[in-house]
Amino acid sequence: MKGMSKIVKTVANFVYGFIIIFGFYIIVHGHLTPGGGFQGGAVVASAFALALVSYGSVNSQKFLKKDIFSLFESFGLTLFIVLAFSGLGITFFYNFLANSGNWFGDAAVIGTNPGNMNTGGLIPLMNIAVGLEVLSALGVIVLVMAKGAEFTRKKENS
Amino acid sequence: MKKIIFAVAFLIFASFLLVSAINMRTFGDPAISDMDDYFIENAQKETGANNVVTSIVFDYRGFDTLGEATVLFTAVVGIVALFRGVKK
Amino acid sequence: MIDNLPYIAVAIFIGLGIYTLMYKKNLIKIAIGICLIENGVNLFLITLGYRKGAVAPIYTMAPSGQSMVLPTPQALTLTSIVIGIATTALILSVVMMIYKHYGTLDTDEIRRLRG
Amino acid sequence: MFGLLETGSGFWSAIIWVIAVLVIGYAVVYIRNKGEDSYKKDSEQVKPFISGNPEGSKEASHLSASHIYWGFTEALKGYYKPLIEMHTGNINDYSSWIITVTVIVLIIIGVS
Amino acid sequence: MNILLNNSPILILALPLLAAFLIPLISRINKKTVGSFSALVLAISLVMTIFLAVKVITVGPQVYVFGAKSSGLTLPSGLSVPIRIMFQVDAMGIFMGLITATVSFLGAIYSLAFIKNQEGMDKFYSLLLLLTVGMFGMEFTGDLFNFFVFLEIASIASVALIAYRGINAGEPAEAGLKYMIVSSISALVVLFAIGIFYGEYDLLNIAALANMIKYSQLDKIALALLLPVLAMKSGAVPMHMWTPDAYSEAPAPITMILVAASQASLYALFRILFSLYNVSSNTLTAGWIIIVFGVLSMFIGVTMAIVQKDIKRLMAYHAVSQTGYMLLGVGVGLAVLSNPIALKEYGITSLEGGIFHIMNHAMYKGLLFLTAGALFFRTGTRNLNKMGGLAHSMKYTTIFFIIGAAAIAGLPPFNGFASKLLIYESVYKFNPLLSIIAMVVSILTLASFVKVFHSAFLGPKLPQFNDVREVPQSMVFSMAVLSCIIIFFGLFPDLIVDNLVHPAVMALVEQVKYTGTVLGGM
Repeated sequence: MKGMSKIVKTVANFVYGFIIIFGFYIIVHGHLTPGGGFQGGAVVASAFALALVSYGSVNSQKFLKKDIFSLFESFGLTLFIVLAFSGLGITFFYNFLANSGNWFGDAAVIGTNPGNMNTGGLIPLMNIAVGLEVLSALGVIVLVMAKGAEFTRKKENS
Repeated sequence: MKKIIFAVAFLIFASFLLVSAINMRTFGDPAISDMDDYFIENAQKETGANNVVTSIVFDYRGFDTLGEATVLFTAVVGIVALFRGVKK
Repeated sequence: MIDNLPYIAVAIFIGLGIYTLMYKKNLIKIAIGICLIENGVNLFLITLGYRKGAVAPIYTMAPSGQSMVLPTPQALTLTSIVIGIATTALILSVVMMIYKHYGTLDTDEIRRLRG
Repeated sequence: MFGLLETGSGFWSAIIWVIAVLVIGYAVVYIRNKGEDSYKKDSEQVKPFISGNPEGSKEASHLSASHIYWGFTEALKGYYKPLIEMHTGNINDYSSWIITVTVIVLIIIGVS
Repeated sequence: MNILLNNSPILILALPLLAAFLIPLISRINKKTVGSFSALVLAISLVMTIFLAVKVITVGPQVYVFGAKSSGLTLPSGLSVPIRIMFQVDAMGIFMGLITATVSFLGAIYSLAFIKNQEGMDKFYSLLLLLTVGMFGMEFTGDLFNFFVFLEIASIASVALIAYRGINAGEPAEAGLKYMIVSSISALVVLFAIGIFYGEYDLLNIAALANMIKYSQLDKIALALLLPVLAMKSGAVPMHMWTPDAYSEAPAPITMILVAASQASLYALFRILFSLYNVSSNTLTAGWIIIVFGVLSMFIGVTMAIVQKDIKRLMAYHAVSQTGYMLLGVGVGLAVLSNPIALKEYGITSLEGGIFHIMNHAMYKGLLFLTAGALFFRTGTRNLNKMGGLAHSMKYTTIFFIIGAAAIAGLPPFNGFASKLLIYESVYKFNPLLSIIAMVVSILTLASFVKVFHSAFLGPKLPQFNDVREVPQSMVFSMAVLSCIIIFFGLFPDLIVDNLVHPAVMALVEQVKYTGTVLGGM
């Protein structure tokens, strides 16, 4: 599809970064505040959708590459399942980092507390893995369907 | 003939939905909540995460989350395989 | 009656979705019907988990000493929402493929496989 | 015995069945060999006799799939016509059948 | 080695999953190795399934709790309900798991030649692995919501595989869309029923639910919602219309795996009826509903099959009619479940017949679909009117087709006869008319396969098929393995029935054993 007007492109340039930053904020604070990998990944993917709509599928191919996205998707999923495998000494999906004193290993204060970033064990890592997977998966879906929409438009015009 | 049967079936189903919705247990006070009370009390201690929903999603029911990510991956692979070779 | 308004909303969602599936002839509308049923089911799950006057089950800056809503339905709904996204995306892309080959979206004409 | 399947009323053993088939087949072949030997290969005897007409070519005599069991389907036309009309490849009908059967099962289980 | 054995229930499923995630990365390095890689992974998972089967049959049901401090810790201290997802593999689950592992491994081997050097081959194998994972999950899981998730994985993967050739032709996309719509409806209804259970008991574990269930009004509604949609997923008349479309348009190895996927839904139906609602529900009514589904499927399926011209469509209608046999056998067993004398007299036997028929059907129907795929691979058509005289040039395929057709028609000494005999004799004691209908359907099945054999293989060699050769080795290999399994099952049915089928039936009938593995107190 063709790009939209200059106003739209300017505003898109302006908010693009902010949306992505906000999405990653949601991803990394998934174990403290509402949100998590899926929600944050969806927010980031919405930024890609904005860029796609405002610049058009042909122009946006320059900076949104489908192969890169699918690579990230496989990487995120593999990281997720490897984290799940890593507890296999005890059981699959065993959260061996929680309350262990290592990374993300602090014990959370029971009851209402302002929240400590360094808690949760495997949960923040899994949040990041799932966030990567979701944002790249939704990006791939948007890109491929936008590319596939070309022939339907051709058929409509003819 | 067929259309009449389908219409009757649809009307019966819709009325059944409404009736059962009215006769459902009252909104807002779950009768039994053993499992969820366990989560609310012990999630912070066991997983160290403040967000109980996240600790359920990634720890207690983490396997569901793996399946869910797999569903998304499956859909993406299917869409890419469906649109393979489409020239833009 | 008025207490069960969310359940009635669920019933209306699912009924409308099934009506769309049974009587609408456009494939895009059928995809919308699937989404309607799915939203009804998600609303049903969330409704089951509500407790009167309770707060979200997150301890960060939570008002202390208040009861919390059941957290499991929220996790289940999150899962089913993502599954719904995947399903809808696949349905729409298959519909695009069908439009490419058949040149129509009418279910009365998309029936080369029958008998 | 090995290979013996109890079926509640009696038993079934494939081994015994195979042995029986072999024995009977041998008996049949034996009896057949005792028949008269005036039968000659590639002579006029083996030609099919189609009331004196010449035999058609093999390609022409091959029956294609849609003609097999023509009489069967013709005799059961009253049964097949509504059945094939039922299979409209229409997606709305697929969903409608599911809802209809669900309603029937709901009523049956509800009243029972 | 020990860690492998302890974690085998999850590794069977997690290794193909990991392989499916890695395949996009591998295909960047080398596209050619993808097929053999997935076949290798599926072979590993088949071997582990066999080990797990030996363990389950000898030791007893296996439980695997995800994320607990030990894999057997179903109940945390001081709590009466399980809170984590768990796999619960008993004799019935591992029986289905063996079918799934065998069929998917052979399908991958067959695909090596069938899907050779096509664009998007890596996607194909990735989806095949994911479909296998979904089926394994449906069969092993002990958690209702987890079952829903795996049901969605299996249906989405099978839709993508059915529509795999949709870029070239319209019909595969149409079949994929139809299957997608019906499976989405069924999955959503299943989720609604799960919500009903959750709202009533605040539980998601099947065993704990089976312990608590009291067949109230909401439980009746949930049963009435679950029963038809799962029967639809397994292709019961009058909700079978998706079956011919999907089976005929999918690639042949995928069709063979789709048969096993529909049987996974059938397994879920039996699990719901036997393990969740056992005698607490009104088993006579539920049993008669299943029997009616079965008889309709048998008769309408076979009569529709006789008039078909597309070979895979004909076989798909036969798949519907064979599903009817399983439903009939298990339905009779369910109807007499609350009546110990009748259960002991013929109920167990009819359950054995129905369950044994599942495995036999997976084997011979897979073989028949593979032969149909071989014909399509060489001739390029599925229309029986255009075929003829192929026995001259495709000898192995002809032999395999004869074996499969004899097995599906229930000719001794093949395996179809053994299970059908069990069904006939036990159902005759329940209701003679049903048994007579089953025999008539078997005769019609033979008739329609005689038609296929005559019009595809017999006759003079047609000029347009002069250059038709035998199919490559890998396709012949998978068909040969299936034929050997069929002949072995046919010659020694008692080994399978005594060692695999009878424990599976007992695992279904004895609800206490199922709940006891989770809640203790066996």
